[in-house]
Amino acid sequence: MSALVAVLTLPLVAALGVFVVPARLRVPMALASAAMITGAALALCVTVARGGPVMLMAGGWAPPIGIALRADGLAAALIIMTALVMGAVTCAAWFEASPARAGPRMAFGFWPLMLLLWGALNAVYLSRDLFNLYVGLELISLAAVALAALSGTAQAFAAALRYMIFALAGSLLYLAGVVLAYAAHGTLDIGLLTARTPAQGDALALGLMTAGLLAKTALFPFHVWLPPAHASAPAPASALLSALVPKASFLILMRLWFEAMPDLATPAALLALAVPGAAAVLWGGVLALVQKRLKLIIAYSTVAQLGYMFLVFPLAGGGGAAQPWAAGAWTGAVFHALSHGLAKAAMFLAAGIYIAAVGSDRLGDLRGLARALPMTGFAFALAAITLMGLPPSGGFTAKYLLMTSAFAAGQWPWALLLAGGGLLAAGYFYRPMVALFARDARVPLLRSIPRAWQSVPLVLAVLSIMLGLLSATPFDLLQVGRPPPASEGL
Amino acid sequence: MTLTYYALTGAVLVGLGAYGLLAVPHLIRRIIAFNLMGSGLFLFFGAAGARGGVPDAIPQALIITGIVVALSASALAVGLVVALARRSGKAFLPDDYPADDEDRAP
Amino acid sequence: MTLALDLALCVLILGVALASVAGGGVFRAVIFFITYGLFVAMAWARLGALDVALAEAAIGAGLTGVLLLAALGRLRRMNATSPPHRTGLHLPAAFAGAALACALGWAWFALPAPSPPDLGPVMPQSGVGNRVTAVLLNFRAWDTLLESIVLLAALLGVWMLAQDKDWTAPLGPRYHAQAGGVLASFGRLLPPVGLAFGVYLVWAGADSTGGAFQGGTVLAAVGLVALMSNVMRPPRVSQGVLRAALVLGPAVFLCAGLLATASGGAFLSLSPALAKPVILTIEVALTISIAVTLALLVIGASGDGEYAP
Amino acid sequence: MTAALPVLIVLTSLVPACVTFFLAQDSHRLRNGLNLSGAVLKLALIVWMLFAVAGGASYEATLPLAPGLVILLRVDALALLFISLSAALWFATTIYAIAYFGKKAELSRFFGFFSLCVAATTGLALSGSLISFFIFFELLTLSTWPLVAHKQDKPSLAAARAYLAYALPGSAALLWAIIWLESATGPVLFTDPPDLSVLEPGALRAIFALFIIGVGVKAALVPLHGWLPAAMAAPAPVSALLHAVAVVKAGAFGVVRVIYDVFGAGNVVALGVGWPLAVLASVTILWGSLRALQQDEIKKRLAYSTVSQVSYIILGAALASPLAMIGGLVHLIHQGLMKITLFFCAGIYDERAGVKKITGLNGMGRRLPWTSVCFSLGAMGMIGLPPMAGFVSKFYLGLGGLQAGAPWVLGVLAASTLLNAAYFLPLLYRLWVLPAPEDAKGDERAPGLVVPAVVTAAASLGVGLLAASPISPLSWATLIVTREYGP
Repeated sequence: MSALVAVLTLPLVAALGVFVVPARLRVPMALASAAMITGAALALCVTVARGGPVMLMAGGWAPPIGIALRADGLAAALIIMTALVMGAVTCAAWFEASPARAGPRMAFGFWPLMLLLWGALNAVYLSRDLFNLYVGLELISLAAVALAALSGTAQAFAAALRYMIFALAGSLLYLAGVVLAYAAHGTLDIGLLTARTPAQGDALALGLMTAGLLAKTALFPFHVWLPPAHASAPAPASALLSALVPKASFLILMRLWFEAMPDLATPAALLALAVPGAAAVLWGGVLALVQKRLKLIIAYSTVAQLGYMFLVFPLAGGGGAAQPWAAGAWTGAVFHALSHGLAKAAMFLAAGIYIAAVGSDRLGDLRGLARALPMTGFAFALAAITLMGLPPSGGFTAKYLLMTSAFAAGQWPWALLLAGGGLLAAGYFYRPMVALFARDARVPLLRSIPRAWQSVPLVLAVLSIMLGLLSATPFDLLQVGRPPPASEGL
Repeated sequence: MTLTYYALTGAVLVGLGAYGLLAVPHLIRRIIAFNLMGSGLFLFFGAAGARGGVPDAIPQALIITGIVVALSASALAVGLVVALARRSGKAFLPDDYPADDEDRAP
Repeated sequence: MTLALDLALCVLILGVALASVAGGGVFRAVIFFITYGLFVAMAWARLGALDVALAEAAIGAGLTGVLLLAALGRLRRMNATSPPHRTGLHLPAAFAGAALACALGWAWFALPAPSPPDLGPVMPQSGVGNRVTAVLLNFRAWDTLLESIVLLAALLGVWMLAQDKDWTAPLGPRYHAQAGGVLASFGRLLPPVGLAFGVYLVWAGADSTGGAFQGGTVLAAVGLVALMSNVMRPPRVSQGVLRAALVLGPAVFLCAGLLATASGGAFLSLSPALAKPVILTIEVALTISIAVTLALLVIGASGDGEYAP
Repeated sequence: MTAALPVLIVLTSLVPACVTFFLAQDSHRLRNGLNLSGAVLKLALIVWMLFAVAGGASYEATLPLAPGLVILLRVDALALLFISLSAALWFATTIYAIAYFGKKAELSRFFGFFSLCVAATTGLALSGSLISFFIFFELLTLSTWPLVAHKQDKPSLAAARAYLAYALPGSAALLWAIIWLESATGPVLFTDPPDLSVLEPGALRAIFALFIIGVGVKAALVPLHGWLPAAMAAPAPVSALLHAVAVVKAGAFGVVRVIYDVFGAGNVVALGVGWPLAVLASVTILWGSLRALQQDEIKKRLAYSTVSQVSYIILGAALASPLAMIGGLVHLIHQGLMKITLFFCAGIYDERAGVKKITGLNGMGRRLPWTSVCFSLGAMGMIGLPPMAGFVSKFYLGLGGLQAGAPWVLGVLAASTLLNAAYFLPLLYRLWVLPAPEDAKGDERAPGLVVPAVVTAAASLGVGLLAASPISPLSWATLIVTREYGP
């Protein structure tokens, strides 16, 4: 069985499995399947890195009749990042979603939801079919909304509903674009659309799909649903929502603008994508500065960090795609997505440990916790370093690549934004750090936190740093099957 | 000409649904609006697929899939509305999320 | 003449749609929406898409309508307050809606000549005669597999909305049908008829109109009536058989796909010789899961009955 | 071996750092043994390399991260000058710190970050390219912050915040400058100065200014010096680290690298950016001294003295004449030795006699004689009395000023010497002349504190007395200038 099919189906099989099996088998099964899927993801990465992109025609039918799936370097990198985050979340949830701590409801439902999300994410990373992507996105949205509502408070329900309204509106806008594309070209395949005869309605189709995906990616000003939804979910769920879910819709945006319809990427359109990104960096950063709860700070930081990714459009898209710097910008944006995923998951899992330890995530209640839980404090600090883009971390590599491209492209204001955004990040992560490392009276912990649990966020945070120290390997992986117009450079 | 009627009806339904999804406060109505928007879009798609004389089977299959997906989403949304109402007594969204409420984190 | 008929149907559709968005009263809005669904089903029939018409009538109008009515009933019983004021978004929302409608309208006239992929040459290998079924279960089986999992995800999401204290309670509200009343008799009469109709839809779907989703919906309706008339007891999440029934369809579908891979073919591929029996097996399994899932989606999470009269 | 050696030198402090983080608080012997053996090993490796490099050997190691983003470690004479200083002082400070902290809590964290700081400094010194310089520069910032905040009381936390508030924008400016420059010239290696003609002179001046802002924060160049006096809230070993071993030195070292290996002395003169920097350095020298005069806390006075003294190095680099450069480079060593002696002594006065203010020093010479002798030697060196180390630096700087056609430098040096005398001599007067108060107490029964101070004081005396010998820092600085930047 090829690694591609395994990556695609194992999470779904596992989700059905944990749904059916009796309670005592649930966690062993989830752990075993997480290990197997991670192994399959690794195998897929190796295959892609060695032998180039892997194609699969589902059902043996080639487009336009069937659905094509393709693992290129970008998909493989996101799949392995997802596997690492999911693996860590599985370990954390082993402690946090146990029946004794979280009740039988969460102990039942978290596992299948997590695995369904995993399967849906992998399906979206791999799919080359616009409608199939829609179904995958809907599966992601439903699982994500359910995860956001999992804690069962009125706030969580309200936040999940608001999330759902944005997600539904976004899906339908995306679908409207898909409908127009099919009606005009008789195909849904990204590869076939690249070679289409341009039609009048293409710009509208691309615009509608983009608008829908922006709402799902929570790009400013569509970000309002994100912080409450991410902050009111249980911590392992927040980690999944913040680290992984927005990346899926962003990936589709990249596929559309770089692969399906690169001919429509005019400078003005690309700028229109990046300007809200810049606004997100600043506005998300400013709002993160004034929050009083740790999870809200982390969630607003997600709003800000997602903004950076959109710099890829003016720096590597359209006519600029053939320029030497485009490869750097393209890779830099993906590097940012990867390192943000690892670091943000580490942060939310750390927040989950604090909430388990003191029952609150208000900064005032976290004072001095680094002394009682030093590994967690260290993990939080390392993750913050990545998110600030300080060396030597994956975030720094991303920032370096993007800044270099910005200068090379003569678009230096983006470099200014990257530098300023890093300082804002330093500002908003400074407050929780000071609270954690304060020398106040010893806080009595509600429960002791096993060392194994404490080490979970640390492993993720160290991985986000290692991504910077060992960035040559992922860099080479990302070049596999990079969209043709952008591969002229470097 | 017939197809144009249905396509334009679909287009208007999409607009109407989008308006409802954004502006109507009662959450059950928002779910209705979402369904209108979806089915309007499908109508447009169906009309477009029927242009070749013989109806194209692919749009039909996609629409059936879309209808089922829309039902799944509606069901979860309805469940959330009922759950929210049970917890807060409201069938609408409080205007703004209280960023710094007194509730402890979950 | 037919043109006038189509025009009238379109006007009706738009009228009830408008009424359900902007008319007074949420209950009336739901009724308008169900009516709307029936009109749209007629429109699909006019467009020559009978499979879609059936799906729209059964799922779009019927099941969604029941879902909304049930939700309204629950909201009423818990005395949920309606919004105190209108939101301030009306003007921008109206503008956005109008812009969207105009854009789509413009796009219709800007569409180039249709160039659909030609399914004719590949139909013989698909194993079924109905093109829509061939697309759903063979050419684009991966979509359908994911879609069946979407349904499961929605149900799981609904279940997770229960409160912790209610988790082990039976799903959905308690129904009290009067013994010997209309509902009780209906509940005894309908199931055999409905069951037969549902099974027929699945069977017919292979070569003419119908299929797993339409058939599953009919069966779900049968199940709901049986529940409401207390012919059946409401199930609990803890029942292993129930959960097994829910995953049966996707599981069989996945197994078929993986077996194809194991025997050297592409994932989800069907050899023309085996296509028909395999598709029928998948359809039967899917129908069972879809029927149970849809019925459970309507009755909601456990503990939703605590406010029932 | 040629690739492994620079990596090994970094690892001698990086490995103890990483291991120390995971040690239990009470495993003192293991922790101390680990750090001390790391320091000894590093010194040994450096001594070996000193001889090899003097004989013409070169060492290089690379770790590619992404295109254009390569960590390059390379040993040249300038790098060796800096790491010899920091390795030797790290050793002394480790002994001092072990004695200073005794068995207080949070020592694993302290020594972990302390060693990490030294690892960063070593990497920074050995960096062969701009981007690896930046990476270690940032690592230094991050590892210093927990040390400044170590006491976790209000002043320490405020100082730590001030440190970050200055350092992070500084880093942003530095990164900005690097990427701006490299986007035009390609990756900059120190062995291979970039071709600057591709950029407009205006852009080059702006880049130079950004570089100076970036490294100037660490070098405490006025007006970017505010964090340094605040940081005196940290424990004495940290002050030693900030003022002598690592941080401000890294800033000054960065200025030297930027002027000589990135822009090239000729370009700096041609662009006309050398003399404004020299003026700024002179202003810093005088301003630091004037502010030192007003302080009545010993450590604060020493901190402002550092602000002033470090700019000698920058002045030497900015004047861009060979003799001035020798003066600047040799002051890197001299100031380090003298200032660490002074901070060691200040720490002893505080720990052993409870004295923080200069008024408490009255009559201390008799009570704490070893400490007071060391302190006096350091202070006289700072003033620049012949034949102390400070005199050698100032002598070369003065000659360099004349060589560069800037005789006003002599005036600056004279004024600074007078001011130095004005803020140090009263201390010596109190130590040795004024009588001790009735209730004075204090002793020196802490060899772990006193011995390092004596050793560094002796060294600072030695490098002045033996300046003419072939193994002195002066000879090494001359070698650097003639070999690498000479005509």
